[in-house]
Amino acid sequence: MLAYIIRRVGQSALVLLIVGLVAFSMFRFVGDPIDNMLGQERTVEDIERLRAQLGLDQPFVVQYYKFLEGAVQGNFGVSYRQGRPVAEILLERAPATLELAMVSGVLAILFGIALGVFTAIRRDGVFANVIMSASLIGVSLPTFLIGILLIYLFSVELGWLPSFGRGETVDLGGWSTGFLTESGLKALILPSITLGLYQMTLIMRLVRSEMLEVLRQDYIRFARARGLRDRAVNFRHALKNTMVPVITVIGLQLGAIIAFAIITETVFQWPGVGLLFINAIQFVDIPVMAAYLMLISVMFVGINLLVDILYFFIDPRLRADRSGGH
Amino acid sequence: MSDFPIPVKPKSRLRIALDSDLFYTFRRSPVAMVSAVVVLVLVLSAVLAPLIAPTNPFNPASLNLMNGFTPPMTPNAFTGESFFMGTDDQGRDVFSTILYGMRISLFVGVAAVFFAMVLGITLGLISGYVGGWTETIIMRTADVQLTFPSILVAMLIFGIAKGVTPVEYRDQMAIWVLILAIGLSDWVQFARVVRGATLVEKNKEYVQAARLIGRTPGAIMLRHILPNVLSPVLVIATISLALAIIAEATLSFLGVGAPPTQPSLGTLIRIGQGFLFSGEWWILLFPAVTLLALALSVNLLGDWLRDALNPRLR
Amino acid sequence: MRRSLRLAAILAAFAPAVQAEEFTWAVNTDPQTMDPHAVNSAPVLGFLNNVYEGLVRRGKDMTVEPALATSWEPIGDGEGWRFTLRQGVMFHDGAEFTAQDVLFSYQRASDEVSDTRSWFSPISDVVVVDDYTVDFMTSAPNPIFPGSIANWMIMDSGWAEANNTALPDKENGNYATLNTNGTGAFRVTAREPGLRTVLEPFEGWWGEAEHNITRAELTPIQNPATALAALLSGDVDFINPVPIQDVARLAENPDVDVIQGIEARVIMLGFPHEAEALKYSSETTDTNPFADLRVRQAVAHAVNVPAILQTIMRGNAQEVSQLVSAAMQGYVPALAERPAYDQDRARALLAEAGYPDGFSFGLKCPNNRYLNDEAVCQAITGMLAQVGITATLDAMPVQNYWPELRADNYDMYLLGWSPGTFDAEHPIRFLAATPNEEKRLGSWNFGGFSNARVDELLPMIQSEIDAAARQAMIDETTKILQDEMAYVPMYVQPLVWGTRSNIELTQRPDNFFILRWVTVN
Amino acid sequence: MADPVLSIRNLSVEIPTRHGIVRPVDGVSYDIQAGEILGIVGESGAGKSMAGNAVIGLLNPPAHISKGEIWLNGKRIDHLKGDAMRRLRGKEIGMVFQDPLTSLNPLLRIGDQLTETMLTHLPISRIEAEKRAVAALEEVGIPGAAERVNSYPHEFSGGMRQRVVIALALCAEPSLIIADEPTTALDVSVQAQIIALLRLLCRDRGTAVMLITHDMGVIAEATDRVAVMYAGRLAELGPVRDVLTHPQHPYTHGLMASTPIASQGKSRLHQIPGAMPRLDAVPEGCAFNPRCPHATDKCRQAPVPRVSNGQAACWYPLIDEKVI
Repeated sequence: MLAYIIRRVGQSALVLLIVGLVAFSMFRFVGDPIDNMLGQERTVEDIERLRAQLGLDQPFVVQYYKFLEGAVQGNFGVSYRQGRPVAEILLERAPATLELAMVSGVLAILFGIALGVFTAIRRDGVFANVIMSASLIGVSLPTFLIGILLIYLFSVELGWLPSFGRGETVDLGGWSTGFLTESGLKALILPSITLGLYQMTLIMRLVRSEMLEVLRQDYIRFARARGLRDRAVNFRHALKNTMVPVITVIGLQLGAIIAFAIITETVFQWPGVGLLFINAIQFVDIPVMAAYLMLISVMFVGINLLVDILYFFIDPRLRADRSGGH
Repeated sequence: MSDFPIPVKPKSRLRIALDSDLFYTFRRSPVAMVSAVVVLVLVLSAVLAPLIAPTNPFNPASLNLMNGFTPPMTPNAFTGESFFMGTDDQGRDVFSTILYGMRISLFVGVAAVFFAMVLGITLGLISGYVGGWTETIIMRTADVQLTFPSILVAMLIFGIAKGVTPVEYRDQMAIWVLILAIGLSDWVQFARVVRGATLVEKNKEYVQAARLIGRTPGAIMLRHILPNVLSPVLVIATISLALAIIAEATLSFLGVGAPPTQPSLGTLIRIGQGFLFSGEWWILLFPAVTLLALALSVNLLGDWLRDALNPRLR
Repeated sequence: MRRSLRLAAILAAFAPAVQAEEFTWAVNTDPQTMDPHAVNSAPVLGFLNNVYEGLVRRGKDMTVEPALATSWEPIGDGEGWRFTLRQGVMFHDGAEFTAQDVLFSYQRASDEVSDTRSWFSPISDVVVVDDYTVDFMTSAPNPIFPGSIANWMIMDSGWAEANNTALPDKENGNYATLNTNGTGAFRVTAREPGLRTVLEPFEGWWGEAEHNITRAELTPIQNPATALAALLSGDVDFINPVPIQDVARLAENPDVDVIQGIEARVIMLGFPHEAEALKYSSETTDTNPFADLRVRQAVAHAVNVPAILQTIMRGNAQEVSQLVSAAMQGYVPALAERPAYDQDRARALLAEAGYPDGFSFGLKCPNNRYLNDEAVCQAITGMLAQVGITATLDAMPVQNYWPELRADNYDMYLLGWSPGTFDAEHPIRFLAATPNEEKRLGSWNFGGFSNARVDELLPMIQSEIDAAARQAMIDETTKILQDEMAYVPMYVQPLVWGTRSNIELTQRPDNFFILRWVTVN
Repeated sequence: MADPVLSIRNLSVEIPTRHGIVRPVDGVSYDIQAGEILGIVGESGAGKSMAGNAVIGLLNPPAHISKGEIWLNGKRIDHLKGDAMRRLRGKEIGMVFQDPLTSLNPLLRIGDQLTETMLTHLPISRIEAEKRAVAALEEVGIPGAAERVNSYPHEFSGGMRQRVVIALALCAEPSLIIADEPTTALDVSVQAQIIALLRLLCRDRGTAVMLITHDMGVIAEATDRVAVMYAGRLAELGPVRDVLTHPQHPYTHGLMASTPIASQGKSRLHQIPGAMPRLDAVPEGCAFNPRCPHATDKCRQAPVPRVSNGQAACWYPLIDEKVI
């Protein structure tokens, strides 16, 4: 298992390097940060001077190397836009995104699994079929539109929930949390629904189909033939087996939640890293973009690794080949 | 299970389904039938847009700005013209724009899914059949791909393509880049399913037999293995189509979608959401409802198809 | 509304406390730094105007009025300007304001690394006469100098040196990037970049407070629909800008007021005057039709500006015929007329120029810089197509836009210009003068428009003290630019703010939001 | 004779399909006595498993019992639903499936699978159940049972797993075991052991066994009586020796002749011409008539009589005809 993890970590590091390289090659096309850093009355000379100062006149491979050099030491450079160390900015913004992702993730997983199990067990029930069809509405509209419609309904028309931001936050040793204030919790509702809806639908449908697959397995029939109670059959036997493939996808979805937070955060002005990234694109804040992409990759890779390790606990067979299709 | 085993090549699941049960279950599922009708109507009206649409919104010369913001079925205050679904900020007939926009959305969606499908099937077949290093490389690439959220992949590709395409082609390029971006972020699941199925199929007797009589790997993959993986692929393709259409809309919200001179449904929604509070509801509502109807019907069809093509679940 | 209810409850509980008036406002761009000399951009300078002050400031009608200087007068025959400083002014940290701070701020703001140094290019020397008198010597007579430094903000020399921020550092940031110490009516009590900035009134301010704010909070909200929702739901008290299309609806809403004005920014079309050939034409690849005055005139006649204003701008903008709006100094009322919208005329001009069947070309446009910029370009594309010249529109985010223009990747482009000095000389210097790196002229004249007489007039305008003579020269320049159709100015961008109806405030045409003019009722 | 443990009377199972109603079990009757092993034999699709599933109440919808009665220990159970039926399963009726590799939940320790079954049905404590689990494993011949209770299914070989499955089926001491092809998925060498084990355990406890198989060898070795099914109907029912050596139904006869064990020494195996009809196209009269060398018009028209013990469902039973 240790060898396996080491190999995975090695692969992950490679993935990170590639992601970083690709990302860096992209930055040249996002635009030129210089115009955003200089005012209307700049001269061409100013532009060239600043460009040289930032090292933007060098080939991107060199820029990438310098970035890596710094990143290894935990130094992601200084934001062009804010003039502050990127690591500091990211740390400041991360709690907002992580809390949002966590709430949406938990909502998506809880409701996804519950509804998935329900629709699988009551496969032919009218209510289950209504849920199945209705759930598709959530994935048939773009997220940003759902967010805007939610704001329109619950903030503007009904005035129940705040239209943007995180509300009041409490600082817990560098981690600003919105969980401890009423306004913070209220502010979480709309964004987490917006963000979690898609993932919930996905998880629900996946759980349902995996569960149906499991329910027709011999060992489920055998469990029934032994007269086990439905609850035991469905949850102790079927759900546990269902979770094996589902966990991979959930792991990936958690990463996707953080990535999709870009859109939700833009719509709700949620002060997280996704919003930071979108702003960074707008202002071609290369150090921030690079660090964000690395952060996302690290998270993804970490989640994947975690999922792999989780397998060892869930599935005693320690199957060597889990990468096959579901 | 067969008590008296006779070594016959099993018919592909797809074939069997088409022969016997598919149409039957279709007829029995009102949801599937309604969805199919909706999809058919929408696709037809998109394809026939030049014949149906009252105006060609992609021809800037035909637009009259003074027609802008005309409410549905109400004569414009300046020009006196009236439009079935009103007009947008450029004076474009919303109905025509939706028809033409749906063309772009569908084209992008279908082409992206087709691209992802071809790529995914090819790589999946190869990695499943050949194995070894080839497999490792392909599946690790897939992992890397999965490591990266699809919208970021798409934004990345969009950025790069925008940079490397000669400026004069950028306008036409946008759509092809969208196809490439969505397709590339989507091939992995095809590859995984096909690889998994290939691993199972390649050890079956009929494939062994085909190999023994000297069929080339290519022929075996195409003639024997491929037909057996087609039904899950078809299901994934259908659902991917809906996802691709939505993905295109999302990308256009982030400013990397179809250009506003040739708007897709997603671009129309992005433009329309700016008018949500200003009272010009029709600019948002009609494209949004069209997108919802299209994506929902395709999704429902995919859903039904999955159940219908999976004989084990029936 | 909920806010005020809650407030009422608090007030009831803590009566008879001083009436607390909290004010929250949202803008689309967060000021990227708190350093008044690091970045010369409207969001930064506009915000810092509430915190820092200059020697002079602009009033509600943009007139130059005393601030940290109580008076100023020319020295000799245009050798410079003498400023008499206000006494008894304190910085937020309690330090006293003296001429040393002025000198220090001059050195800081005019340093090579400062983004504001171009303001001081006419200055040859700064002399501290006594603690409350400073002389600014100019290399040539400079009549508009006092007005041109209204946004030059004075920083405390002791504070800056103590905090190791004697010079701005745009790339790496320093203490002044996040912290402030001005003399203004408000001081920053919390700063979270990109999230919120909290201001509280400065008790020791020298002026008379017109506002009744006890605490103010600035939040950036990028998505226009979200900002609008925040205003409508009462989560914020003020937003800038209001999407132009929402003006009419908001005006009907009793809880919300819309404040409209004319911004200083003129939106115009630019041409590749110097290009050999078109870059994005499918057939006209060996010549540049826009080099022909008649083609440029045809464009001016083909664009239906009234229609753009009527629909896209919803009647909230004004036509303009010059590079500055009517509110600016040096505007020429006699030349107010725009080329009429006349498709036949445009076609005739094109035919005359040898393009009876038109031609195709590429139009570059930003899509996140000016109000509805992309929609305007789309409309222009249609209008031009109607007279036979078909544009391929390439709209892009502004971060890609300027590099494209600098690389001459356009056949026609959209540009907005807001004169920082509120004077007609400004666009002449940046947009009309022949580009000259050394003299720092024409640095935004992407198309390379060049006219010998304009180049000759510019230094004269810059140094002419006599207002009438100066205006005559501006008149002449304006006439040349119109005759030559150097640009096609179209309209002045509207300025639309939205507030809750219990807020009273004053809108300044430079789109600066001045907190000390706000009253919460 | 004592009352049978299981008594099936005229049982029919129907499945509505688009081609009309098919009847995979059609008017079948048989009894099983305590301690008796009844073999059910037939081709796939003959309805053997479906009958077993009907008894234990695990028919997959839309399949359902359309007619007939099932009596277990004197109680009628065919109409029982939901929880009432569930209580019988495992407690009164145990079941062994074909493939031991897939019958056990891969994620649960076998000890847990045993105890949960016992705790569901028997009024015993967890500790007692754990003790009994070890005993149950010992009983089915798992070496080192005390440790192996904590093992996962994948840690056992196929034969061992089938022993575990048998232990599971028997652990709540049911009076009837339905063994559905219990040896088909096993190596030949293991098959005999499993059959012997099943036989031994059931004899000891007096458990009735319904042994469903297509393997004549298993029938010959393990069963007391045998029921031959064809196209959902009972073709012949009788003591195993009689049926094997003196098949009365031409189908049984053909089946014997095509089985290597039953036709030992013969150089060529016999083949019955044609194939069993699809269930949606069962011919009128005797279902076997198109393939029967002796068929007459009567066979083609009149439904054949139902069989009881020692009879064949045939108008012209073969009397004393030796297997070819």
